[in-house]
Amino acid sequence: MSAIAMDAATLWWVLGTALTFLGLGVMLAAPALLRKLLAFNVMGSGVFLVLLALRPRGPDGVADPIAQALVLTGIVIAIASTALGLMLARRYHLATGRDSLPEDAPEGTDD
Amino acid sequence: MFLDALSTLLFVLATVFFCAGTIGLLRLPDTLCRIHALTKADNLGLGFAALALIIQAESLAAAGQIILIWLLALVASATAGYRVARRCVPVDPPP
Amino acid sequence: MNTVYTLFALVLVVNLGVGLLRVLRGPSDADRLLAGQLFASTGVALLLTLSAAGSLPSLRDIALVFALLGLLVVLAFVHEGDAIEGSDDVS
Amino acid sequence: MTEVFLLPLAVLLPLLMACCVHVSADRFARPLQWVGALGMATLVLALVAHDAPMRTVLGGWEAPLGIELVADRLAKTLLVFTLLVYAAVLLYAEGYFAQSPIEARRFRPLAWLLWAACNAAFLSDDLFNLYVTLELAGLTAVGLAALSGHPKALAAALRYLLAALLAANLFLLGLALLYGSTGVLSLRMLAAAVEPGTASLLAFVLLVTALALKTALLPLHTWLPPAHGGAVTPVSALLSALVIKVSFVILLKLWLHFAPVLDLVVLGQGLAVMGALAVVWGSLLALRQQRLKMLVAYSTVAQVGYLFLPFAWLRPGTPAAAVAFDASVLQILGHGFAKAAMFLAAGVLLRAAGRDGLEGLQGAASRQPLAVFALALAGISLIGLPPSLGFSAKWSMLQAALLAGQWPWVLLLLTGSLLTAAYVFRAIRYAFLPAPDVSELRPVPALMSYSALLLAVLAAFGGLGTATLAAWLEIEIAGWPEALP
Amino acid sequence: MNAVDALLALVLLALAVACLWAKTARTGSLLFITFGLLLALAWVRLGAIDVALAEAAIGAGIAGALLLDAARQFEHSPAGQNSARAPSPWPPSLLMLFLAAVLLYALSTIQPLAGDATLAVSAALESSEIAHPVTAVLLVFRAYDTLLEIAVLLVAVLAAQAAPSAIRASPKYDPALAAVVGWMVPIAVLVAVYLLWAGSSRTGGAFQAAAVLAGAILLARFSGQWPDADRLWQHAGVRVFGLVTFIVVGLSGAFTAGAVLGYPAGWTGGLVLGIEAALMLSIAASLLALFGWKER
Repeated sequence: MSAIAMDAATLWWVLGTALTFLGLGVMLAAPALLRKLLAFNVMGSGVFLVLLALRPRGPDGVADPIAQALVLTGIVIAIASTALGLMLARRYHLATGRDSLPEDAPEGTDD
Repeated sequence: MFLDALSTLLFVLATVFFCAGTIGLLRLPDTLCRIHALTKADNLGLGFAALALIIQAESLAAAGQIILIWLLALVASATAGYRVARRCVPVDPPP
Repeated sequence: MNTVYTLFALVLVVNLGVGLLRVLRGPSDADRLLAGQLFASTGVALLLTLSAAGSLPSLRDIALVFALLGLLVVLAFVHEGDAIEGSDDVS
Repeated sequence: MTEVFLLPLAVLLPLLMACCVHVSADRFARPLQWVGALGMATLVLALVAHDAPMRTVLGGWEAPLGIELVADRLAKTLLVFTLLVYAAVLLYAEGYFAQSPIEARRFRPLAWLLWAACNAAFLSDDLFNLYVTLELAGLTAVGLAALSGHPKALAAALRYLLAALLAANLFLLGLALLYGSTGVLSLRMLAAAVEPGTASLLAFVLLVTALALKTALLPLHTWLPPAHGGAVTPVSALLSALVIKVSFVILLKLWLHFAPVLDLVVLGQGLAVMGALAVVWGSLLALRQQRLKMLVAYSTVAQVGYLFLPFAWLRPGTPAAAVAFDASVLQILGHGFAKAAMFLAAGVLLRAAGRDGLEGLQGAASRQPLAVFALALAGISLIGLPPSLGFSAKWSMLQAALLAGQWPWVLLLLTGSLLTAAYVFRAIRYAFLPAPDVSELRPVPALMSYSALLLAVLAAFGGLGTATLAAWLEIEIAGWPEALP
Repeated sequence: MNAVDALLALVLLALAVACLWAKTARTGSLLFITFGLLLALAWVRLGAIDVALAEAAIGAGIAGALLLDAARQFEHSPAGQNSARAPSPWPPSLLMLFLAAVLLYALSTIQPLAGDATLAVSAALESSEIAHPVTAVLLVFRAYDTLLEIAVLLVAVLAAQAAPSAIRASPKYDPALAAVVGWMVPIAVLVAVYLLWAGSSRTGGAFQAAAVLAGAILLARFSGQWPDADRLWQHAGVRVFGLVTFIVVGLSGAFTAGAVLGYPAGWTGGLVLGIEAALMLSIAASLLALFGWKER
């Protein structure tokens, strides 16, 4: 494994990219609400990894403090959004018994 | 030097138990056995690792914190095993 | 001592990788939860080791949080009580 | 001393108000709201009275370290716009929620939080802070859209939330690229530090995509009609007048900062083409609606299209740029006032009729003349007849297109106006049909009609102030450096 | 250590795939928690220890509990309307691959500058009176972001309430569990206070502390203990307390320090700690409110 001559930062932003687009793809394609929210979080983690891994580290190996603060803020916002999404999804599930939104109706039809 | 050697020995023991736990988790046939293997082996592994690190700890407070962490992990693991077993065994009965 | 730390950390990560098989294979969610527990205790050991290797005392705090919140996840997984239709009361 | 206070207060005061109305009992919350609204009015007037552009360094830490608030003339115009919309909507909400105190209690704190989010977005000069304000506005809007708790509203809110989450991640990815390569977040400094190249262009495309999704530009608009059309009426007004403008204004700000350094000609044309398609497609969909609020909501899809047309001409160093900039601002104001007025008037008519179908409007002209008048005035602005704000916006777009030598746009503007006229008249025609049954009529507080009328008058006659506004805004675009080599 | 990183990254990737294509909502949630745990380790390897702590506490702990709690409800959805089936991977995945390739290319062209902001942080750390750089950024240099972020959390709570929430019954009392939880909860509260206090000099802070505190209260809830103490957290005043404190202190900065959200010289440490303590209480209460539980 150590034969892979890869810059440590590069490894992480490559992983970040992979997670971002895995998450994005599933978020767009999956019908179930909970899976969409999971995908949002995976995508978010990927974006955070890119954000942090791109910044050069300080002399003592500590990551850029501003980038850390941004990611921290992002994590809190992500959990707030996820929790709201879960709450709405659960409420919707209670009301209709569905765990996904109905397929998009043909546009402009009055439902 | 002696302490380093002792730490190394403890790390080796920890390795053995961690690996045993993991292999048990992988190879044992049903959930209940796996709970058994995991809760025992894992905590011993963590215990030996903790002991090794306590020897190397830079201060008394650090050593105390490591002990606390180990105790918490122990309790969490035991409770987890107990709850999971209670909840899940009827669902997944041993053959 | 640093070589020992590195080797032990490697062993732990390999353990994670092997444990991953159980996570992926299941078959029941209880098994996945157990494997998650393994990940948590391995993670604690890894954090403690890295903390000693890099003289980073803060990593012990993370290990502490791992140990504390591991139980929370287990309880969230197993606890009883079902959601019921609620009233519109706000505060 | 006051200057230190004014800009942060425009955000902090509504936040504080949200906390206060959340914890206080109903009988205190209502008077408290009016005290807060008066405070906001004083504040915004004081801000506008300062002629010079204002910059406040929060915490005393200048960029790149800290965050700065900037009140240029664009921001001041938008603060006034927000204040006016809020004045009307809060008045309207008093009447609308009179019979439903639980909904009122949910509405109040969220409405104030949304006000804070709008002002924060208009004033911020920091890319990450803009992300936070965008989230603040987005989540508030989701909560407002779900207010009634009806399954359809919940589904619409979920759709809205998922679009917002997607946009948030795309925005952050763009931000990560820009911050990764420059190490600064202040827009002013980013524009100076960014180097043209794949990374910066991709970053900008990601930011634009995220903002276009939040502004509901075709084909990313599908979340909008159910959310706007399905919400309770005061919320529909806030969502369509303000929330989509927040993301659009952020896009406009980014454009003003980055157009001089990045080559955005193709992107601008692309956005304008999508806008043109949105104008046509949105109007056609609006024509097919059977329910008044859905008609108004689909009309927003079309009107958002107009917002994006000026990007075709917003190029540094061209004579069309200044006119195009005026057109964007006029379209923001025109659509904001007109659409809010339309929703408010629609709410009055629907409540009177007790149902949502267009046929429920029959006879409304004689029973609810004020509301129908407001609907018609707002329609005039959407169609773009003089002297409305909508007319001025479209006239400026026409001028910009001709200045840039791109005359085919003229055809689009004419087509758009004709289609808009078609769906507006279709709605109003029903109001003048004889009423089938008078007994169904329910009473509606007159306050509601008056607040709709207030906004409709602003939309329909605001065009008279175009020259003043253009002169006042001139300085914002005059500072643009010359075109790229 | 490169091998450790590479292996960790591979395990993370595998977990993400497994999580996103899991058969049931509950499996997906469990895998996501495991993913979060390992992501925390990845943050450690990246040198972002503050992020790691937050990821462990919030990303894996609280988010995990939230997801599992929701997943249980979806398990019980009536047959026929369940769309838990895994998405078909092919049509969008080609597009995703293309986009990923574009992003990777763009990333590879970036030559990160040392960054004005990063340098500015180390230069200004002395005068900020806060020893830990991340805390200094969060509560001194970019305090405004943090303030708005707290507002976002409040919005989530209010919005979740606006969609009238599901209420669940209190769990059954289990004596064995109660005994364990009975001494874990006080320890967790102590740990929360410790993390809060540690924030001024090293990793820690209001969010991580609040997540641990919320975790402690959730533990008590899961074991059915201390219903009275739990009720206190559901008061609306607790949820806005942190934000109001932050705003009031921030505005007073205009008089005492000449700038809104500034702190008078010599007072920064104390005021920041006070704000963080208030924030901790409010964030914990908000996180709990997002679980949407109430007693019957």
